[in-house]
Formats: sequence, C-alpha cells, structure tokens
Amino acid sequence: MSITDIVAIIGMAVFVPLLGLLFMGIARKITARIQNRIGPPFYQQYIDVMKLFSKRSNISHSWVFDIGPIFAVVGMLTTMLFIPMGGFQLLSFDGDLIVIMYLMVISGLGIALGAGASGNPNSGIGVMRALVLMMSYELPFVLILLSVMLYYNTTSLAEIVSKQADMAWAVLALPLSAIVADICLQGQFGEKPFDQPIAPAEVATGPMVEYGGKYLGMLMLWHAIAIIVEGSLFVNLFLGGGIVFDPSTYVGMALNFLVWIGLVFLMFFIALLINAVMPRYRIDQAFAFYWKWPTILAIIALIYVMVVSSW
Amino acid sequence: MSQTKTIDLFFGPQHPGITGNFSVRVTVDGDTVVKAQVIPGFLHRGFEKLMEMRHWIQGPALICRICVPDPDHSETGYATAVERLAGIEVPERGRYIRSLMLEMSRLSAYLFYFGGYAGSIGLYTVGQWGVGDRDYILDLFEELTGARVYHIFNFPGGPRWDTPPGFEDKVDKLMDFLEKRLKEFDKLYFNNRVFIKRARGTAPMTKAYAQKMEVTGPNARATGWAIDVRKDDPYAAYPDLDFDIITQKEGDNYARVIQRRMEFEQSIDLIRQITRKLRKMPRGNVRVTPNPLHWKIPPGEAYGAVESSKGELGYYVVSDGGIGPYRMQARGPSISHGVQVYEEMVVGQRVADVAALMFSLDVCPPDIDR
Amino acid sequence: MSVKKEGSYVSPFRALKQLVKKPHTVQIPKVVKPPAERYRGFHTNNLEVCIGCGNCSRVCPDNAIKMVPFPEYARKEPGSMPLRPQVDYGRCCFCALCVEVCPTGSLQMVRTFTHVDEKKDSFVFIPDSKVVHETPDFVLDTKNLRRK
Amino acid sequence: MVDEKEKIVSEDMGVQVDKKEDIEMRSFGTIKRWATKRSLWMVHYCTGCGGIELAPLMTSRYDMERFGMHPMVTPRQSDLLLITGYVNIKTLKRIIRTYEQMPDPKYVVAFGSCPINGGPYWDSHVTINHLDKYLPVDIYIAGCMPRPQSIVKAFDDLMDMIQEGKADGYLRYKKYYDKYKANQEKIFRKWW
Amino acid sequence: MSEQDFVERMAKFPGSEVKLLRKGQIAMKVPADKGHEAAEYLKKMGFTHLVAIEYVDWIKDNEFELVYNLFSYSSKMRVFLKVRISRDNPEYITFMDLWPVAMTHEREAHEMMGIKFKGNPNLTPFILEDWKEIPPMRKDFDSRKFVKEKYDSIPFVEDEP
Repeated sequence: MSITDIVAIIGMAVFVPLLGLLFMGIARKITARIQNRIGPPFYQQYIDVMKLFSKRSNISHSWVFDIGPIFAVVGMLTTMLFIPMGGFQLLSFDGDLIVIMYLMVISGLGIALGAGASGNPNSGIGVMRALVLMMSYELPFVLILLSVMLYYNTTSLAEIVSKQADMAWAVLALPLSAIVADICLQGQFGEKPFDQPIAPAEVATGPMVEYGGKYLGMLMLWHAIAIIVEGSLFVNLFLGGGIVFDPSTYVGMALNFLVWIGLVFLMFFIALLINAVMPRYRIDQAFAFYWKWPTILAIIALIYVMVVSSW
Repeated sequence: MSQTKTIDLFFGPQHPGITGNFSVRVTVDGDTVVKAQVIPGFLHRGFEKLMEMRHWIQGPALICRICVPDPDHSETGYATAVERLAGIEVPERGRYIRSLMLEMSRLSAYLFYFGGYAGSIGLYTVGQWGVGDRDYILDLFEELTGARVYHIFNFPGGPRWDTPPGFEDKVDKLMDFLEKRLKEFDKLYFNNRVFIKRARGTAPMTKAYAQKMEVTGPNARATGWAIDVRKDDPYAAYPDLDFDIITQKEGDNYARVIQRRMEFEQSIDLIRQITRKLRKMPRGNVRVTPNPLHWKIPPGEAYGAVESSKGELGYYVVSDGGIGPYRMQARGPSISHGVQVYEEMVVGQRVADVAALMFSLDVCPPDIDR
Repeated sequence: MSVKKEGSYVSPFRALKQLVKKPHTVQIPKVVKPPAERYRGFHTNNLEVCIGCGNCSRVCPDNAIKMVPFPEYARKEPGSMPLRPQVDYGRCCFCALCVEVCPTGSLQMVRTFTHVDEKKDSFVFIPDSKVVHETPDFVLDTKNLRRK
Repeated sequence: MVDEKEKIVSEDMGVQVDKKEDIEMRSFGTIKRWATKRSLWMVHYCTGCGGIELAPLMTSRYDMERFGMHPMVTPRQSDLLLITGYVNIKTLKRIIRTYEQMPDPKYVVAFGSCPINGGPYWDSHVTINHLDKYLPVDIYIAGCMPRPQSIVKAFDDLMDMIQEGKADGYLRYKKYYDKYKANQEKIFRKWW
Repeated sequence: MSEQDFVERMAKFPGSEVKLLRKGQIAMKVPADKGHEAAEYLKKMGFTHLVAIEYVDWIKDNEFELVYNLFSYSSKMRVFLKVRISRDNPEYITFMDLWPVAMTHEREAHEMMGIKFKGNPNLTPFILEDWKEIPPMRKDFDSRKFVKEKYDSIPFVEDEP
C-alpha cells in the first residue's frame, strides 16, 4: 500500500462523514419547509456533532456499550472502502458486492451489541425491531441484487458501474428492480414509514436511548456515513455510479464526482419526501409490507432478467 | 418456550409518547401488552382545596389551569355552576360570546389532538401544521381576552368584555382559512393510507363498553352513542344554535380521530352561526357584575357541566353562604377514559400502539390530577 | 364528506407543494410581533392618583400584591393611605382582577410582557407610571422600575 | 492521569470536575461554548402547564429549530431542562432524577411565576414555592404563561450567558451538592 | 315525565328527603345504610350515568357527605344522591358493582378524604406520593400552615460560602 492510498483512505474517512452530515442538515431544512417553517441552518448538523463531542461527563454501562458506536463507525467506513464514488474507488475485487452486504450488517450489529449492553428495555425492543426490519427488507433487496448481478454477469460493483457506462443505466434496463430497490432503500435509510427502530413516541429512540454526549456524536457520524453508503450503493447499482463525463480527464473526473454526490443526494431527497408525508408502520405491518409486494415484484424482476439474459 | 419473560416499560412521565406529565407502566410480553398501570398525580395542585380559600370571583383565575389545552371550558364550567347556584342569568350577547370562545377553544384543542395522534405514529408534519394553525386562533383569543392561553375571561355572570370592533370579521376570515387548511389535512393525514392501516381496527371500543364505563365526549360518540352535554344539559348559547350530534360506528382509533375531524367542521359551522348572530345584536351588555370583593351566594349546591373537547367537564359547587365556595369539586373527562378504560383497553395491544391509544383517547392528565 | 374510506398512498404527496410556499414562521426576535390591544402585561400605577386603598391586594387570588408604606404620599383626605402596591411577579397570574377593582383607575396593565433575569429578586417591584405604555421592543425595562 | 488533589468528587453521583477539563476549556473554550449555545437540546418533558407554550414555539409558527433547539427524547442526550411552570413534589423527584442523568454542561430554565415564588399555587400543599432551593436555575422568565417572545428572549440571554461562561448552574450544583441534597431530602421521605 | 313526577317517585323511596334544586337538578338525601339500595332504585329509574362521586367535609356536623352525581340520558335529569357518614370512622360500601368506574372515584375519595370503601380492592395511592399527613381535602387540614412549615422553612442555597 502506497502513501497515496493511505492519504486517500484518510481523506475518504474525513470527507464522507462531512458529506453525510451536510445531507442531514439539508434534510432538516427541507423537512422544515414542508412543515411550513424555516428550519435550522444547513450547517446545523456540524454544530450538533461538535457540541456532542465537547460534552463532559458520560455514563458508561460496560465496555461493550463503549465499543459499540466505534465498532459501527469503523464498520461503515470499511464498507465505504469498497464502494465506487463516481470514478474513485479505494478497494475492489471480484465479489465485493457480497462483502459490502456483509459489512453493512456487521456495522449495524455493533450498535445492536452496544445498545443491548445498556440494559434499557427500550434499547432492547429497538434492537429487536431493527433486526426484524433488516430481515424484512433484505429479502427483496438480495433478490434484486441477484437480478442485477445476473444481468451484468458479475459480482463486482466496479464492474457493474463500468458496464452501465458502456450499455445503459440499469434504471432504464431494469426499471422494476430499481423501483423495488428504492422501496428497500427507504428501509435501509430508516426513514418513515420504516423508522420503527428509533420511533420516539414508542421506544424513545430505541437503541440510542442510553447514548449521550460523545457516543451520540459517534452514532450521528455513523448515520451520516450510512446515508452515503446506502445511497451510493443504489447509485452504483442503478444510476451508473454517476459516471457521465469522460473519466480520463481531470475535469471529467471532478464532474463525475459531483454528479455522484448529486445522485446520492437525489436518492436521499426522494426518501426524505416520503419521510415527511408518511406515518410509520407498525413493525409487523412493515414486515408484511416488505414480504408482500416488493418481494413479488423482485421475483418477477429476477425472472425477467433470467429470461432476458438467457437469450 | 411456554414461559415467556415479561418486561416492564415505563411510558412517562418523561417520554414523548405521553400526552403530558403522566405515566403508564406497561408490562410487555414480547410485543404485546399484558398489563398496564396508570400513574397520575404529577400535575396535582389541589385546586379543590385552593378554591376553598378563594373568593367566588377568583375562581376563573385559578381553575382555567385544570385542562391546559382547553382552558375556556374549565372556566365556563365553573361559571355555569356558580351562575346556577346564584341564580344569575347571563345577557344574551354574553352567552353568544361565551359560545364563540368555547368553539374556538375546541378548534384549538382539536388541532392539538390531530398533531398529537399524528406525532404518536410519526407523522410530524401534521403536528407542525396543526399547532402552527392553532396559533392563529390564539392570536384572536389575545385580541378578545388579552391573553394567549389562560384567558381568565368567562367569569360567573358573563364574559369580561365585549368583542373588539371588527372581531367577527376576523373570526370569519380565520374560519375560511381553517376550512381551506382542513382540506390539506385531509389529503395529508385523514386520507393517508398508512395512517388508516395503522388506526383502523386498533383498540375498538363498543357502545356497550362506553356506556358501562361512563365514557363521555367524542370518545363515546365515536362508538355510535349520541351523547353531548351541549344538547343534554344546555349551557351558554347552545340551545339557540342549530347543530346535530355527529357519531361514528366503529369506536376504534380511526373512528376517534375521524370523529374529531368531523366535529372540527361542525365547530367551524357553529362559529359562523354565532358571528352572524353577534353582528345583528346590540353591543355592550354582556356581563352581570356582582361586587367582586363582597359577593356572597346563599347556601346550596349546584352542578354545571360543559362539553369540553375531551368529554363532560363538570363542577360541583357547594356554598355555605360565605364569600367563597365551601367546596368545589371538578369532574374531569379523563377520569373515566384516562384511568380504568385506558388500563383495560391497552391490554392486548402492541407496544407501538400504547402511545397511539393514549393520544387517540385524548387523555388530559391535569384533568385526572387537578 | 371528503374523508375516504380506504385512503390512498398518493394523496399525502400533495402536501409537498408546501415546499415552494412561504413559511408561516414569524421570525422572532428578528421580527417584532406586537401584542394585541388588550394584552395584559405588567402593571403600571400612577402613584399620585393611587389612594392606597388596598383593594387590589385583597382581590388578588395569588397574594401577589403587598402594600408597602410610602410616607411621602401621606395626605389628609379620607380614605387615602400612605401605602402603594408592590407586585411580586413570582406570584402574579396576570388576571387583571386588581385593575378591575381599582377605584381610582390608577392601576393599569401595560402591553410590555418580557422580563428575563437570572436573579429572582428582580421579579418584585413597585409599578409606577414611568413604564411607557408602548415601548418600541415591548420589553419591560426593569431599570425604570423602582426596586424595594 | 489527573492528580487526586485536583479532583472534586461529589458523593454517589460519580461527577468529577478536574483541572484537565479547565485547560481544555481555556484552549477550545470559545468554540465549544459557541457550539453548545447554537445546539441546545432540551429534554422532552412538560413538567407543568408551560409546556403548552412550547408547542407553538417548536412548531411552524415560531420554529425554535432556527436556533438549533429541538426536543430530545432522553435526558442523556439533552443539555437543557425546562421547568415549565409549577413543580409538584411528585414531579420534583423525577425532575431531579432527570437532571442528574443529563451530561454536563447542562442548563435549567424556569418558566413563569410558579418556580420563582409559587405563583397561583403559593398555598398548595403539593407544589414547592422556590425551585432554586432544590435545583440551580440559570434563568427565570416572568409571565403566566410566558409568551413565546419572552421565552425566545430568555433563550437568547441564556446563549449569551453560555458564550460568556456565566451559565454555571451545573457547577453550583456540584459545589453546593450537600446543601441541595439536604433540601431535597427534607421534602421526600424516600427516594423510590 | 316531568321533574315533579321524578321528585314524587324518588320521595317514595323509604327514608329519603327529596328537593328540587332548580331546573333539571334534584337533591335526594338518604340514610347511610340505604345508600346502595337507593342507587339501585335510581339506576332503574334511568339514572345510568355516574358523573362523579363528590365528597364534602361538613366539619361542624362531624360528618362527611358523599354525593353520587347521577345523570339520566333519557330524561336529561340530574340527581345528587347524598349520603352522610360519620367523620370519626369514615367507612362506606363500594358502588363498583353498579358502576365499575366508581373504583377510580372511590380511590380518589379514599386518598383525598380518607374514606374507606368496603369491597373496593384498589384503594392504593393514586395521586399523592408517600403522603403521611391527614388527607389534604379535609377541612381541618390547613394547607397554608403546612406550606409554611414544610416548604418555606427550607433554607435557600446561598452562593456565598
């Protein structure tokens, strides 16, 4: 590994959370406008994180509780290593899509472990709900992943991106898959109607209930990175990874990068609009919802891809 | 696994899923509630004791605080009871102004209610809109009474002052605005498929159960039981106003929310009727003013009730001939649907619906605690 | 009746048009939103006109008004006392019953309502007529009030 | 490691004030205080009737989120405890518990007449008359209810106090911890 | 049925003193041992809605008065069924069998006035928390004195050492 790689990794680790926090700040502004109010400044999220890290006393329950948020943030950042960012990619190999799926679950487990160690019943219920929700949206999502992998005949995300640049964007080639993937994305983002794990009126923010101060700051960073990871996974799978301009020139690379940011934000923006006008399902309804239409549509999409690719 | 472990969850007093400073201890088996215990008393101030040490006229200054989102009904209930005890007849214009205030207060309480239930199922936009729109009503209250929340306006004998010039027009304009706004609420909230899926069939209350447990107000009407203190024991200007009792059938969370939404429309209509009458009436005579410092009421007892936004809110007043009540007791609507009914209805519900049920029943904790 | 039985997934999205509408927010404190004409704020008292009868003190439901001695207002007229009301805003509930019973009309309420302080003894003062009725920012200037 | 002498440890709370934090505060103090004042999260707890005026303040009409303030669900995540009105002794017990769970620095704002001197409930058998006997209060607001404008003014003043480092309620609580605890114990017969 | 009819029918109940207070409000006083019977009698007459159980302390007569506030939805009439019990040993029977919601009202009366209700299983602390004084709504409980002694005697926490 060369120095440039290390610099790139550190740069990514700094840049991605900042970008995610910016998205969250803009999200608060947009939600506020839908709610007929002005809302906080777009940089509010940076101030919040800064304040959280400056808090003094923290209450710890056990070392598992302490390590949970760190585990989650590191896990998410590791996932980010494998994800192409509009032409930039730090690590890539065959089958990295499966590793990504695996790592995303791992980082969620970090929070589950830490929250479980807090001993608060609300955390326990929140974690349980998060696991049920994960199980619900993973099924259609894995089916969709299969269909995309089959269509492009590869398990490498980078290759999927490059093949989309040659052919057409997958959103045009596989519109049904894209729709189902977007429904799953809503659950991955944890936006309403699928925010049961942190539902304040029900379980008082669930897993986060005992976390305060620096821990909460870590969780906020985790959420910020997760938005980018999940959003760009969709962008890479269906929107050609944002590669629009010729990546051989520096200007093209920079523009591609900007397009990638824009597309990730677009996906987040759509989730946000749904979030603003929908109440949340009960967890059993969410489960039933995901295993009904999205799963059926995902199977249809898979069959369609099988038929198309066997031609 | 036949023997499952139950956990105790505390909803409140510091919890967003609670309608105020109130607490519910639910025992949960898996995701289902098996037992619930209501813990009130965080808002107890002993109004009944305090009133024994106050003059008759000082009552409204104190007991408007009994139900905070809906203070005018508290004032008017007390005023009605004292008027009945003292045999005072309020001038006609005074009665109409009183009704106008009560309906405006009902609107503001229902806007709170919409936001509350929507917030409990995660649709915060409704709360943001609703409470924001409620503030326009408060602006009008301020113009009429000189205060935003605690108006201290409906004294025994009539409302304190006449309406300021041009007030009726402003009210009508606001009603137009609220009607327009209600259409937007319909689109966002009442016709929202996810809301309907969440609310319909959850925690249904039958008419027989409502009758057995003395449930009053919109909760009872949502079960199809046509009761309304405005009709049954008329006060203020309601005998002269034209309205019907609205009912729903199912008595579940959905029916309770829709019941309020329908009554919201009805209140707008009532306010329009009142302003039309107020414009025709001669101004000036609104209040029969007894001497505030030496007002004595002959011994006796009386009960005055109003249909507040939560149900029957009544005051039992006893006089021994002194300058203040010998005893005053309030009957808050939540004492029936907030304690026993809630404890029984929440059993068998999901954890997710503990808060939703509380918001849909519109439990007002200060009613219980007083 | 515009409430439909089944509802829809699409109709809530019509709420998104608020995104391009003007927010309803009144940007206090940047924008001054004056209180209504009848607003009941802090007290003002014309100490020359006040006769110190103590009606306000007696009618107050909260025992917020205390009559304090003012020897310079000792007059020979019948009914006039060398006392003036002192209001404790740690008790006052702004019901204006004291204004209602004032026989001379010297005790009034102004529209200023803001008083924020870290010391709680600053909430007790003797209202006098120096309080301007409409101060531009509607904030009560505690320095104009006499502390006791 | 921090020298034992530099610590002021208060009993059974595990709260520590040490010199290291003072040095930290001196070097990054301005930025930290700025961040704290611009992102005050309050506990979602309506202890009294004043909670009703918080609702317009938090929602579309007055929108407190402009200042970065919004309600937080648990005390562990909050910086600001609002005592909205009268304090019943049953509530006071919960308020103290909530306050002690909040991480430093934390601030208390008392709304309306009641926490100052009892308000309309000055002779009630269950409400305390002076909040500052049991908890340190950073700022008081007059009014019954305080209008949203007054509340915003109070938050503005509190922000200024934080920037100047004058909002030291939580430090006073540690300094006079024994006295506060003694006062609290006089009210409650047993804690739980 | 007119109000007068109601008054007459109620007067038929043995030992009752009936008084028409005003339009729609009737007071009916019965001896303590007949209270439950009278309530059943009234419930059969259509007074099915128990609004509240009010409790008044008549300290001069050394008696507590329990007022069962009943309402009839069919005839829109209200009756105050009054029962007086001794102040020295305040005990009465529960009305839970007639109106289940009486449990909450009785629980409150037990806490605020110290009246025991035989047959009510749930007379646990309701609103107050570890209250050791005499029940607060009694007339001989002086809340101003109590406040002075309990809350006002607590010293301020001074800033100066």
